[in-house]
Amino acid sequence: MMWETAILIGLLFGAACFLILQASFVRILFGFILLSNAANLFVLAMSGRPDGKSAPIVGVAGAAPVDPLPQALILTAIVIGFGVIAYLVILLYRTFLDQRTASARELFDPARERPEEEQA
Amino acid sequence: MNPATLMILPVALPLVTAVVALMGRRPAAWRRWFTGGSALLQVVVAFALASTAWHGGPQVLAIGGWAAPYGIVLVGDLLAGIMLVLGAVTALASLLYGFAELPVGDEHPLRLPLVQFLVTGINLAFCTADLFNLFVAFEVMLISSYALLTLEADDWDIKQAFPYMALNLVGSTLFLVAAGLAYGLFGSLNFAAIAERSTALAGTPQLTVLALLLFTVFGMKAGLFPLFYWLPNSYPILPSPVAALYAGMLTKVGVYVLLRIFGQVLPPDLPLIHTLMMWLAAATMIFGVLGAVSRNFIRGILSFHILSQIGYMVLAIGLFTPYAIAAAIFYIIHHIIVKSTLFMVGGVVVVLNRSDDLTKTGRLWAVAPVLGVVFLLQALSLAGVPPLSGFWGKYMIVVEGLRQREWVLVGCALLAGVLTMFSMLKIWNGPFWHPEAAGGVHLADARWKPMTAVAGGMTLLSLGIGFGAEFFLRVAHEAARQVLDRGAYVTLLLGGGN
Amino acid sequence: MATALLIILFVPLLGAIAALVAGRRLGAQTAWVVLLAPALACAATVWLVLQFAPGTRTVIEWPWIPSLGLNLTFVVDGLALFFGLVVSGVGVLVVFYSAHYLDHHYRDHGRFYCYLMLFMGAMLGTVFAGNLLLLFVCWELTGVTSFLLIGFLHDKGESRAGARMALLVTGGTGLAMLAGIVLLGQAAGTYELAALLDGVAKGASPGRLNAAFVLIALGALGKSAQFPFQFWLPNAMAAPTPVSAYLHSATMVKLGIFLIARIFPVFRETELWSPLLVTVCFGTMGFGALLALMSHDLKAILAYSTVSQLGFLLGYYGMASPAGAQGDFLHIASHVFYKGCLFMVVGIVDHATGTRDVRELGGLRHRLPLLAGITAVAAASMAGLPGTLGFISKEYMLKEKFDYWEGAAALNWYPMVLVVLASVLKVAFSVRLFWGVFGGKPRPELAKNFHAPGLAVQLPPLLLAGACLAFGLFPTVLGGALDRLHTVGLHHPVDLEFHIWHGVTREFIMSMLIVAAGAGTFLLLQLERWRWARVPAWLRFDAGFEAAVDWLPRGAKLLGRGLRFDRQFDFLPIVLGFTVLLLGGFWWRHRGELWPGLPVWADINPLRAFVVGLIAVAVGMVMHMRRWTSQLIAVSVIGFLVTFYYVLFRAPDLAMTQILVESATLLLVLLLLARFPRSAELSEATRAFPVGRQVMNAVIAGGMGLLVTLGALMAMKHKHAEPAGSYYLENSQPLAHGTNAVNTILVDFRGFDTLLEATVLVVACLGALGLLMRYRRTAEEWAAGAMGPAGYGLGRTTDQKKEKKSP
Amino acid sequence: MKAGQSYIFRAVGAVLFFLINVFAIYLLLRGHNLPGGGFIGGLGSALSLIMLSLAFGVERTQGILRTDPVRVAGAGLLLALLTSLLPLLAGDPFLRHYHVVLPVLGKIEVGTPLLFDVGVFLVVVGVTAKLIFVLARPNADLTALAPEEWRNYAAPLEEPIEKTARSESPAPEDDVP
Repeated sequence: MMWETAILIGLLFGAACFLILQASFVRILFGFILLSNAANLFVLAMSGRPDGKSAPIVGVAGAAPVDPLPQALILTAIVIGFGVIAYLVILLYRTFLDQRTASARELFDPARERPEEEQA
Repeated sequence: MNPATLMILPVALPLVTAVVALMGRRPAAWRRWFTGGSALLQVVVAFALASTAWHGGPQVLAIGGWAAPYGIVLVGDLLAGIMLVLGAVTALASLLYGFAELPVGDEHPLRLPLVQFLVTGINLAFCTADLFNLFVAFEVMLISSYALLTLEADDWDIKQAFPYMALNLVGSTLFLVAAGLAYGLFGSLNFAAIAERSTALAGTPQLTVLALLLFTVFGMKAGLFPLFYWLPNSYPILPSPVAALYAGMLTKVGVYVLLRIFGQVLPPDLPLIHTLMMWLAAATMIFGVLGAVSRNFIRGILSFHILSQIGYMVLAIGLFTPYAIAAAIFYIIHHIIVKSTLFMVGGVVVVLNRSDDLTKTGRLWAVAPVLGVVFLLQALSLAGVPPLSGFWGKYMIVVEGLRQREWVLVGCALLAGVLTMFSMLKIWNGPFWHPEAAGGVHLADARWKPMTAVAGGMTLLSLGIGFGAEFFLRVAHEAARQVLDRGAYVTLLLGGGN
Repeated sequence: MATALLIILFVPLLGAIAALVAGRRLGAQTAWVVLLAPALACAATVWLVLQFAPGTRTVIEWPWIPSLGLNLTFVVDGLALFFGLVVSGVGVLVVFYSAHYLDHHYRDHGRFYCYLMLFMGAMLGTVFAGNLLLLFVCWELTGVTSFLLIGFLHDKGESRAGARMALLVTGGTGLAMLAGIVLLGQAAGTYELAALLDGVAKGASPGRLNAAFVLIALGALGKSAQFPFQFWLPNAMAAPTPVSAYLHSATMVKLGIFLIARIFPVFRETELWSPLLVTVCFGTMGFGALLALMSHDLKAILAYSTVSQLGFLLGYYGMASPAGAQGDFLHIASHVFYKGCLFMVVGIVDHATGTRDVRELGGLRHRLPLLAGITAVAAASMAGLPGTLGFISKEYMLKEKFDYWEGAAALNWYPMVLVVLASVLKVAFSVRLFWGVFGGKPRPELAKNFHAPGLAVQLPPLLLAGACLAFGLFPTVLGGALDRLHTVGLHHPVDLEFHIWHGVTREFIMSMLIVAAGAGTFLLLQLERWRWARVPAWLRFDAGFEAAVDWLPRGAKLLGRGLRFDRQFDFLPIVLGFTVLLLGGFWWRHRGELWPGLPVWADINPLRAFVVGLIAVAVGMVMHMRRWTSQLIAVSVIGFLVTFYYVLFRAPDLAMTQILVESATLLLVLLLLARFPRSAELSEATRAFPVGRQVMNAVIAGGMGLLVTLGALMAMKHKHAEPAGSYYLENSQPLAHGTNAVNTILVDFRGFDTLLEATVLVVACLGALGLLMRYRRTAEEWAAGAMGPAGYGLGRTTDQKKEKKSP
Repeated sequence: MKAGQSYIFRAVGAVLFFLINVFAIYLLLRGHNLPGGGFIGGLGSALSLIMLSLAFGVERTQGILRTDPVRVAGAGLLLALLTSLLPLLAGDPFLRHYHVVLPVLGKIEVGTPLLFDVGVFLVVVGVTAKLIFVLARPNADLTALAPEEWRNYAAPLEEPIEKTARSESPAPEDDVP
């Protein structure tokens, strides 16, 4: 068991969750960036202990290579995560321009309804 | 070409269509013909696959020729076939409805490509037999759904995109963790391999941990209480053709995956999960319908109803007998058609009354009786009035619930039926029966006729499901049998010797 | 026989279609086309009655949904034929009546007759159904079609409310009935009535049968407007009068009675049968009669008297001995005749004078002599005066009550007392009905709006009143006819004999006493001038129901507020908190098995532990820092340290990808931050959540982190011995022609994932591009208000083009 | 991003652009056997474009590129997709790869996986470049999408988000139904 890796994953996960629970959109964005890192590390941990093994390039004499599948999965996940984060960045940009706030708490403040609703 | 090779078409066709439509850049008539033709072809292909699975049993396509459990395989069993047919039909209908709603010149240039990307993700989720590939399929589906959600949003609608995205991002992350966990525990991501290897783990807590995690993830996609929060406020901001597709398909993908994972992939003896499913389903039913009751505009009411109806399907899955699974499948068949039609009707109401606020709409029963009939039939079907399609699924759930002596759950299901009726009456007494419409009735806006025609076509389909329930029930029973036959599934994918 | 049955069932449907087609051109004259349908159905029913051998049961079956045990099974027996006659026969009269009643003041004649015919079809389906599920299907259809009929005049709020109330009550109780039917079906193993009537359910567990009976009875009580559901019937009177005459006197409300008669042989022996029906229904009888007496609206009087009479008819089956009932058809027929007649009369009066309030009417006997005569006969029948069918019925009823009282059980006096009480009241309001409309001084204010009804419209009530009188004078004719319809299992196998004169029996004395007391009551109240304004709300229940219905959305809104449906910044804590509770709770319950043990120092790789320490510091910095750019740097530091971690895990591809992705993300976020004004960053602290919320956040986040750590440890501990990865290592070169196993997986073994992930990237980009332009609401969409749906394409096609071109 | 002020920076930028791209393509080509591949190469190439835009300004860079990066990404996706669909013509399953050994430069194995990887490369380049460009433009006081792109990525009734949102000041005549 790789305690340090497990703790790292938990640490990142916990920190990311704490950040996404904040009011500030920028912190939330950072939270999601960390969250995707944490999940990737979780998958990586499933490839087993790397100690004494080599990278998964075959055909080279030497130590046994590590399990390549989690690495491939993570690569996919990293790229997907990048796409999603990029979308989120632009969504926040748009939200800021439309609603003039960078705080989720203010954005969803019940007192801040549509202008027409106040009239009605 | 052998049928298994065709299995790629439900995924490849929309993908190619999307890319070609994207390269076409601007909306144009040819793009509509092309996409519509492709959607029609997808319907044909889906029917062909479903019929192959119905007559010849499940089909397997090993992508790239790499057989399970190492490569990604697509499995076309009857359940997948049914879902593909439903998806293709709903997509075609919403496409045609969209064509009727907007002239080419006003169309958003990205809408058609994104819808096709969304269909790609949905279809892949139905076919795939690999956990990580399912994750990727979900991502394709979700990112397209974010994109479509915000595509035509205005400055206030955009608010709703963030919660939708945030919750689904959390769900995706948990899914990735679950996929990793599954790889750790089973050393494979293939459904059949997991099915085979998890049998040895049956009853161990680590298996239940994985099952709970997967349940959370798919429960969120399906829209179970209390994970459904992303849905009811975000769907109303969608344009009605897209909303019809979302309402029909997106949550049902979650239900489908719950069915697939807990019916076929994981061992059946997970009593904790089944109990959890049933009670959360009951809560979903009641809270969903109460949410609908509390809303005062059609899209809001209908959005909450999606959730409430999800409760029925998940309740059926939780009851977990072949009969109940068949009920769930039948319910899905019914629900997808009915729900998307109702959203379409909502769109027509908006076109006619210039609003779908119940206090501002009216007079439609007098001037547009066809629309009224369409709504009435589908609303009553949703509420479970016999002999419309919604009744049979509810009936089967009640039968199974009573057989298992789940009195409270059956009571909840029946109560939710009454409340559904109530909220549908709320809509009926607004746009249809109310004598005044604040925004007037814009019958001159000719778009409502073709839009109603599409909704009417869907209604005919739904009537067919209701009156021809025998056929659909047989299909559902066979699909349920195929799903629950884990041994055959493992043999099919991994071969007998493995 | 099957042909006749098909005619009976399908002709109404054809009539409905014909009504729609004809309605456009013919308007008020549509009725004459439609009239054919009930006439044909009635003729076919009569033919069936003549064909069928008394005391037999014929079953006709077509398959429909056999896998649910539901077939199109129809039963032709006395009960079905009796009700079939009532439905189709009154149907003919009602359509004829409507042809004159619904003149050109009304709209949508085609739709009206369409609903009416659909309703009739559903009714006929229900009464002939030979399968309980089929019966339920048709039962619900009667509810839906009656909803449309009651709400026919939907421009009026009371019509909409009445229709909604009727549908919710009958539909809701119908669902209870469904549960009961399913329970019965599970106990008996079939839904087929023929088998059920022959007693296949006899051996089932009594608990299940009792439950099934109570649930089914709920359906019947709801449909027949029994306590506590009686309130929907008076409100359903918002419908046009022909509808009231048809649905609310003769047919739909009788369905409950039909159902109880249908299941009589199945459930008579359950111990709840008698107590439930007798208590509730006779109670309703008295209650309804009281309310009828207290009402001033003619339709309300009739509606409550119907409630009362239905209570009697249902309770009647409750008292019947297991051997069977006897006079039920007599009572039902009598009620159909006089009540249908009176409803039609009320419609004519309403039409002629423009009011239905008894207090405003009076002295019409000179203007409407024929109608006065009709009413006199029908009201006499309702009051049970000698010479009318009502008298025969009442005599018979009293006799049975006396017989019942002589039985041993404790509550046997109860029906007698309530029947007498209700009968007294019935006499009183019958007299009032007649006297209030036709008696007394003529009212000049009525003359203003008065327009005389034609003779034709008075024909149907005349026929019904004539029936009351004729059968009252020659009861043996009716007795013979009803005898022909006696039903196995439901009726005593003895001949019915009705006589006009039994001699001075105790029933006769009682009957006379009732008439006297009723007349006395009427006189007393007449002297008191009926001084109350209306039936008190607490007796009517409908106000309560409407209040509940109004309150429901508000309550739901409150609940939604409690559940945070619209508080978006509570969504994430709810979902994450639920996950933590679910998984944490499970972990805690199985902590013995899932406890990972304590770390062993030898297990921990110092280099990795060092990197973990660095990352922890960086995480602390992210948490602690205030400036966004410094936080971003800390986040990037974490990203680069994770890259290093990948290197330690022997993942060069990952490390390269991570570092490049990290750079691109850094750049994107920097560009984003550059667009936020400084004020947004400065005000962040003031917008942060309060301490309590932050503590909750920390607990949720900590729980999540802990759970993930434990999950990772669990997975490492229970790692599968043969992961699929080794396959790729072995076959990367021989099969996929590449030495980089990760890349061969990506482009070949699992190339499909990669294709789709490229798709995700493209879609993300498209989505981002879609975000960069904002939908601009049109003027019309602004006008649509707060809920105005943007993107629905309102007015895009019309004024918008011009507006766009002009600037 | 404003255009780099320094001439030297621009000159160096051009050279660096060339070098980075060569390296990126090298990473792409060797990916099948050594660490590298379509993603890594694509991201590298995209970063080179970013650098170019640092040196010359976003508008200029977009002008130099001539094509819209989204079309590059679309073409890449289409390439990968067609490569995967090709085997269907031969009756083989989707995404079956074929390999040929070329007798040049020793024995180089070339196969359809390379085409697939090139597709991925193009997707990554296109998407990343476009995302960076649209966020960089507002920082240069431009609308995120160039006006000539509006019709490609927005419906006729949409306006750039950089314009002040209308709902904050609804025109009075709009309230008249």
